[in-house]
Amino acid sequence: MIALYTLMEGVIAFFLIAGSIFALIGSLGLARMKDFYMRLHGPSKISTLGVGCVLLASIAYFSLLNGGPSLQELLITIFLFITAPVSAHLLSKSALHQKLPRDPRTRGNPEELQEDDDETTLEEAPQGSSKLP
Amino acid sequence: MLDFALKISVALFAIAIVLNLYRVAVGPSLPDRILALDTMYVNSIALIVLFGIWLGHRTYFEAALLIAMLGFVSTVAVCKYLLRGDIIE
Amino acid sequence: MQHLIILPVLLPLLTGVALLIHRGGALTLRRTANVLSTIALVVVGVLLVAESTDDAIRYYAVGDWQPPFGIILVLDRLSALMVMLTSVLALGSLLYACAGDDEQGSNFHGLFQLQLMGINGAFLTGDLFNLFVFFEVLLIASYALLMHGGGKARTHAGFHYVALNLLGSMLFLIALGILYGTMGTLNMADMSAVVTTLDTADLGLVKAGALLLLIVFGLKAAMLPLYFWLPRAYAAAPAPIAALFAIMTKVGIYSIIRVYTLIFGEQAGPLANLAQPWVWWLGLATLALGAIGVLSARDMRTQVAYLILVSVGTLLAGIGMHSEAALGALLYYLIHTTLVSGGLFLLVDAIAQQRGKAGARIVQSRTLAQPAILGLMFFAGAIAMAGLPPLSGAFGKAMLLQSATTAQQHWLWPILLGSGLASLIALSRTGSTIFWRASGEKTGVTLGPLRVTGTLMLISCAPLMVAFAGPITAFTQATAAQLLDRDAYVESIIARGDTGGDA
Amino acid sequence: MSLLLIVLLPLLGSLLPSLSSNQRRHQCALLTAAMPLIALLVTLRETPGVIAGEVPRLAFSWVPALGLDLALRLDGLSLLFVLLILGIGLLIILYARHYLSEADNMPRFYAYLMLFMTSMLGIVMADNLILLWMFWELTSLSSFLLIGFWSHQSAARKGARMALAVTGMGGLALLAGLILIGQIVGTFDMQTVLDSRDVILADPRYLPALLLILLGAFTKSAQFPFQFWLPQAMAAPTPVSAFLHSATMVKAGVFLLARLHPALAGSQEWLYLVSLTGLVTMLYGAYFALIKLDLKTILAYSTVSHLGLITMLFGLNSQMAVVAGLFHILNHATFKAALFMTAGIVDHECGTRDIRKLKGLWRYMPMTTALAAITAASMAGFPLLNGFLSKEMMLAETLETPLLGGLAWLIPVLATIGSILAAAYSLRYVRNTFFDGKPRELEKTPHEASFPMRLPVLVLAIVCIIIGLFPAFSATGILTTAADAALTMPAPELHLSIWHGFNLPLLMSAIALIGGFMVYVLRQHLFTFHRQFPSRNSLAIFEGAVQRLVRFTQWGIDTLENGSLQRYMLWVVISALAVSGMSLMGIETLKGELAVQKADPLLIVGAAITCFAGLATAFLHRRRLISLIMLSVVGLMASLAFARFSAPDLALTQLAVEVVTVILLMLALFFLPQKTPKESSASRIVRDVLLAAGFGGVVASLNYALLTRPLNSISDYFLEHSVSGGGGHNVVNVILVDFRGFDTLGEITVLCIAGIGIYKLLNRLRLFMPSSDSEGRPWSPDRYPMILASVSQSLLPMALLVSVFIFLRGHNAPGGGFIAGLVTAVALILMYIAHGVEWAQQRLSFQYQPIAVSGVAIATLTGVGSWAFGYPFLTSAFGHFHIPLIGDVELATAMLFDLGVYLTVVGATLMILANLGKVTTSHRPSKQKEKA
Amino acid sequence: MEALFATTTGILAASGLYLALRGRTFPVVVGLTLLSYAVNLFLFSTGGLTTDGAAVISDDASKYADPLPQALVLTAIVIGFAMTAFSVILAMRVRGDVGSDHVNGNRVDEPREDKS
Repeated sequence: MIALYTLMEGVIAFFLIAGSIFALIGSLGLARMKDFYMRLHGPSKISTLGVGCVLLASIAYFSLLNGGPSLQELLITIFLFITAPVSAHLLSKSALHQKLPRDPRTRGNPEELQEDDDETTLEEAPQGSSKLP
Repeated sequence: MLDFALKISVALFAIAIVLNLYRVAVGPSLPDRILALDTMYVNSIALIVLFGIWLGHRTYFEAALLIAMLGFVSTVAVCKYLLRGDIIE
Repeated sequence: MQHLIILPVLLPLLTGVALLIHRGGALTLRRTANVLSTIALVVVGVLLVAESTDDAIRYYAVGDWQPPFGIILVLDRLSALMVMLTSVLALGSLLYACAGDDEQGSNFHGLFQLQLMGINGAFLTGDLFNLFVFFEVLLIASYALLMHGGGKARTHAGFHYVALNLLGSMLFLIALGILYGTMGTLNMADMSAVVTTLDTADLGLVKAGALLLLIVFGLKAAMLPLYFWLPRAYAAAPAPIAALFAIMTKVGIYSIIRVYTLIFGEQAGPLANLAQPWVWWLGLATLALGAIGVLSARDMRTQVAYLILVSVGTLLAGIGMHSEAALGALLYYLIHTTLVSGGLFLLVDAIAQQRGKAGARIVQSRTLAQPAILGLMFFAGAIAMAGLPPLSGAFGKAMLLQSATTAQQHWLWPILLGSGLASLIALSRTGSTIFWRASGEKTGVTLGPLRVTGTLMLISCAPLMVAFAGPITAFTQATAAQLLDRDAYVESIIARGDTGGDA
Repeated sequence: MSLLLIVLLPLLGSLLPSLSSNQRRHQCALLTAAMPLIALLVTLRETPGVIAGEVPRLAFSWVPALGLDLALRLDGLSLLFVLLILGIGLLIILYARHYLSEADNMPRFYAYLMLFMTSMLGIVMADNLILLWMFWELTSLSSFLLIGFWSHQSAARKGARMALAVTGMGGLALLAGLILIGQIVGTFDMQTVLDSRDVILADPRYLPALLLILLGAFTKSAQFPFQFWLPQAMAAPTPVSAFLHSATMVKAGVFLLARLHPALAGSQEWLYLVSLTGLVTMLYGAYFALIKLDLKTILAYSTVSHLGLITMLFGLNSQMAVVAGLFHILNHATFKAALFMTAGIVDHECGTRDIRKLKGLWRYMPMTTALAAITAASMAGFPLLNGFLSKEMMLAETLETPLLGGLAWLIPVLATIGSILAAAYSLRYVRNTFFDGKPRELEKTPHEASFPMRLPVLVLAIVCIIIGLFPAFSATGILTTAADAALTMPAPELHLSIWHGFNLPLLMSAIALIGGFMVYVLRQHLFTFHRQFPSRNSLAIFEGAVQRLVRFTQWGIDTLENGSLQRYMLWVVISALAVSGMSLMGIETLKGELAVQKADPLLIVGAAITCFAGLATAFLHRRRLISLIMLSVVGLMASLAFARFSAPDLALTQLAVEVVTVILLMLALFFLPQKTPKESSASRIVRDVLLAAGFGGVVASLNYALLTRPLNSISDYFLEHSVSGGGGHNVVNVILVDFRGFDTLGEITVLCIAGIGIYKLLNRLRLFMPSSDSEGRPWSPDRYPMILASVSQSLLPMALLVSVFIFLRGHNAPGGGFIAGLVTAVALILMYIAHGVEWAQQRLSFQYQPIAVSGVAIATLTGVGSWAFGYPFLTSAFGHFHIPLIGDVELATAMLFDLGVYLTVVGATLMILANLGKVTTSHRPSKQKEKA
Repeated sequence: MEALFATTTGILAASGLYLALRGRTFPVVVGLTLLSYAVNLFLFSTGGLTTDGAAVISDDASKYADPLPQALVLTAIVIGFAMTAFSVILAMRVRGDVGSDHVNGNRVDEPREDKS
């Protein structure tokens, strides 16, 4: 019985560590990558995974070590896994709409970006000055 | 062991959030900032869950739940703003 | 009838809710409902005043949670008086509004009632945070009503009004935080008891909180460096609303009186009467500035707004004089100035409607359609506001002058009398310009019966208050005595409140 | 009782004329005349008693707090004046009936006149200082109406305003003085005041009181240097002038001197102030009366001069002088009223009052000429007329005054000069008008006035003669009684007679008459002498002064209230900083005795992030969207902080509110400029930064001080009674819906009103609809991204489930109606975002306002419901039920209340957001137009 | 920890106030919102900072966070939200009526520094 507990503890701990590492990597990618299209990958995939792990850990923890199961973690997980892709999708849409500059190493060449590939460069943020509507 | 793991992961998540903040701050583009903000929401969910495990009760999970929902909504809203300007049309 | 005390809050709330549930609906129905409810409110006010005259201080524990834990509504002479005053003023301006101003925008009647609910709640509550809540209720309602009918000037003045009051609310919360964090209670009577037992280390903090509260109330009451929102907002507001707003500054005055006689009254040791010196000087300054404003006004609405400023200054100075006689005198003056200035707002609007494109501006214009009645009312209102006999203003001022101590006389007399003279000169100019310099044929517009009733009702309070000056002053003097006897107040609330009742 | 009649009948008379119309003028006049007539009869009935020495009085208590009683008296002094006022008043009514033209509104005129008469009677009969003051100011007001009666004339309006301003000022000063007297004596009762002269004279407040009262009196009776308003008041119709400037208005000032003489006189201050002012005024008035060209102006200045004479007499501390003064009041009233009426007749018949045009009118109006001659002679102090008697008494008194000590001889000399001038201008008035050749360039050929118009003059002239011939018989009685009232001790033995034998006063009178003749003959030199002074029009000067004052105040107000919100906020902030900073300085140590808890790294990181985000919000504010994103970071962090410090409810609420706020702000931002132009000057920015820093510092130190101090608060009570009394384990929620449910009721009311107010704001709002984003990119074509649409639709049920869950758990676990409401609202808003307004409208086809309002209604009615069980408003009752998966649920009235909260939140939030959305959508089509 | 908390509140309040003193409607609204966040934190903290208190009444729980300030802050948050909403819509209204989003109604094309 004790063994089971220690085992479970180990599993939970593993999930926690793994999750947090995933999340860290995701955020690191967000911070370090060259252009938006690369940065998008990190958070949308890995961070979600990381949080997923943590949620698994908490499910395990509460259901085994601390009272019965409950529906919050489950709901959270479902929410996250449904919504993350959507927000990623929308973000990329808006990025393409804004014709954010892309680093040459970024693969794929969507038509939204083709005509004015060279105009905008990394330096200038797309928040220039403009007339008030 | 569990406490140790908790501490580690809390620290890591904290670092992650700091990194997100960096991205929110420097941009350069709006989608970048929004993306970072979204990630920040996600990470804070994790933080709250960890906090709950540490305290050993679920009181705060509603908070996490709401962050999950509302964070999504606000991300969507901002993207809609960038795309269409008018959020509700 | 044990629930009488809460009726001034519930009655308008329920009426307002009923009126708001459907946006459309027959106009006459809404009007009658609103008027009837307001009349009922007047009745309730009279009953409350009658009940308060036995000098017992009653309270109503909402949710049956005894003080200091639950929220209570307190009925003493002052709160009863203010509630009745509000209802009378409301009735007058409502009658005026029913002549057509209410159609300018949507939901007028419901909002009007909710406004009343906020004001009455602020007057009745015995709990400091609850006071904040009711302040917000009456503020948001006033925002909405100020915007009633729309228009550039209103929007513009409205934004200033809203922004400044938002800042004020923030300060209110900070002050509340400080006071709760040091005293650990929110019930005013309880605070008044706790403040005597304060640890000396906390005195500075409590003082900060108390003075911040003074800033907040001063903002509401339009005290000198904080009055800036008033002239434009009042001049821009629709006439009936402006008339109703005449009570809004008095809410600030009331709060100052309540808090600084009850919580920081004589018993407060090092914190005793800490606001009065400030209020005294700032009040005099406000008075002087108001007089200047009255002279400077280019149109009648602004002039009345500055007249309100004058009265605010007078009241504040009266508070600063800090004596029973002064308190009684200023309460009499408060009743007079609230009703008459309200009536003047209505009157000025009525006049402006008959002057063609000149409107409210003080310039030569066409002859009025009804010079006789309008002139009579203007003459009476002007005399009353300028503080000349034989109308109520003179009595109030004379009593204030009498109640000044020799040291105060040197400041109060010249400024108060000077402001009176300034108002006299300004108003005589206005009157002669509007009624005597008029030329050309009359505009078709005439005053409907409702408008006449509403205006006349408020203006005629000036002679009435003279006729019944005896009983009224007796009441206000008794009120002043009751206010300064804070022990009785605390006794009657806390002594019974030790055991928290369960539901 | 009869006293009250005397005052009230004329007041009634002021109402009567309005009953009759402007057409039936006879009836109008009769109606008006009736009341004063009755009053006069009543007075006459009282007269014998009063002369016999009794003083009828009556008193009702009116305002004890003010020391004001409705107290009247009719002593000799009052009697003299009452008779004058009513008698001359009646003559004036008769005269005005024929003087006023068809164009004038006669009822109005009579109404004003009667009002004035009432207030005058009130002054002379008042037995209470405050009451006297009230009637005093009332005369100013009613005279304002009378002087401005011909309101179409600019001169009338200005003259009226000037008179009101001057006399009003005097009145206010008088009030101050009377209050001082009242405080010295301890009561405002007239008799007590009159009896306590010694107390008053001994009191240090005597001098200020005296000065203030004299200011009142002098302004009223046009004493130098306040004489300037009186000639300008001549713009009034002549009957008004005849009444105001002979018997009443200006006499009020000297009446006050007489009335308070027992209480105030006898001091050096009184002696010098009063008598010298009077002397100066007498000479000044006489001089200008000789110079002026307009008949009424001449008379006006002569009035000023005679009032000066009377004032001087009251000033000389001698019994006889007072008697002389009273006598002259009587005489002056008679002849001056008559003279004014003759001037009126001339004006009426010739159409001008310019003495240069008028000549030799005796041919046309012999009767009037005779009357004018008699009365003018009386004014000049010609023997056998009443003016002579009082003037001689005056001269006699001046000989005995101790005034000016060694230079005492100056007084009689100056007095004589005054009389010389008086004789001169009287002569000039008569000769230049009625004799001395033929009239030139008159509009109309003059003719004798109608008899009823001459009748009043005739009466007065006869009175002049009678008093002049038989003074002892006609005047002694009333004068003695009046003097008794005006003197502390019984009046001296008084033998009025024409002939006292050859003595110095007689010589002086003779000199006066002869000298007057000489001066008149040589007047041209005087005119040439006078021409070298620039002519000043006091009216223009006064108006100019007022204009300048007004312009100055306008400048002041405009510079102070420059319409800049920043400045207004600045003042609020500065005052807040001042008071709180000042109080903080009073604290010796900021830190309280509580031990400081140590901060763990996570907290530090959190705090750092929050501060950074906050600062970023401020400093990136010119790029609004970014600043908004930063704001939401702050919001997120705040809610995490609430969670960290064990306040889950707050965390939830803060989070939900923050998201809704951000969405709302973005919706609004779409219609506002995307960027703030750079317009604040560097200095301004520095100033604001400093202010903000100071404010932050104060807040932080207050916060720290509070955090480190122990607190024993009432909230232990809530912890104890939450389960037992409130039936819930989540104390916060129990407080919200039960302990302090009243707050929550107010709070949802606020929310509801906000929704409705916003609906009002959005109605008929014209919006600036950008067709492209801030970079000028056209908006992306697909309005509702497909994936989003489908996913959000699938999310809706889950969200609603969550909200129900939170709602039900609320009372025992974090959650509750408010948060649940926000969650629902957000979920529905997501529908709006994903599918657009039309789609949502079809499926959510209900109005939001009713929902919000009914929420408030439910909450309120829940509270009212507890009345049925005899409990106060909002008393709760509850019972527990178990629902699987959700847990122990408490079904309570509090639950119903919470439902109300829930509905209000949903309704109000959607009302705000959805209405906003609708507005924008309705504007979409018109976009191109707005761009063009 | 107290010092940390207080500093944060102070900084937030300062930033909010700075924004509230700007010359355009939108920053003013944002600033007041930020200020209200700060004030809420302040008000909340007057009950003291409890790091691991129980949120709900239970027998095994030892210490609780002071519930009263929480309730007050909840009310304050809601009222603040209502006020923010109203003021921001009012800001739109100003833009619509006055034609500029300057708080004093100055036209946009003449960016003038109003003296104060």
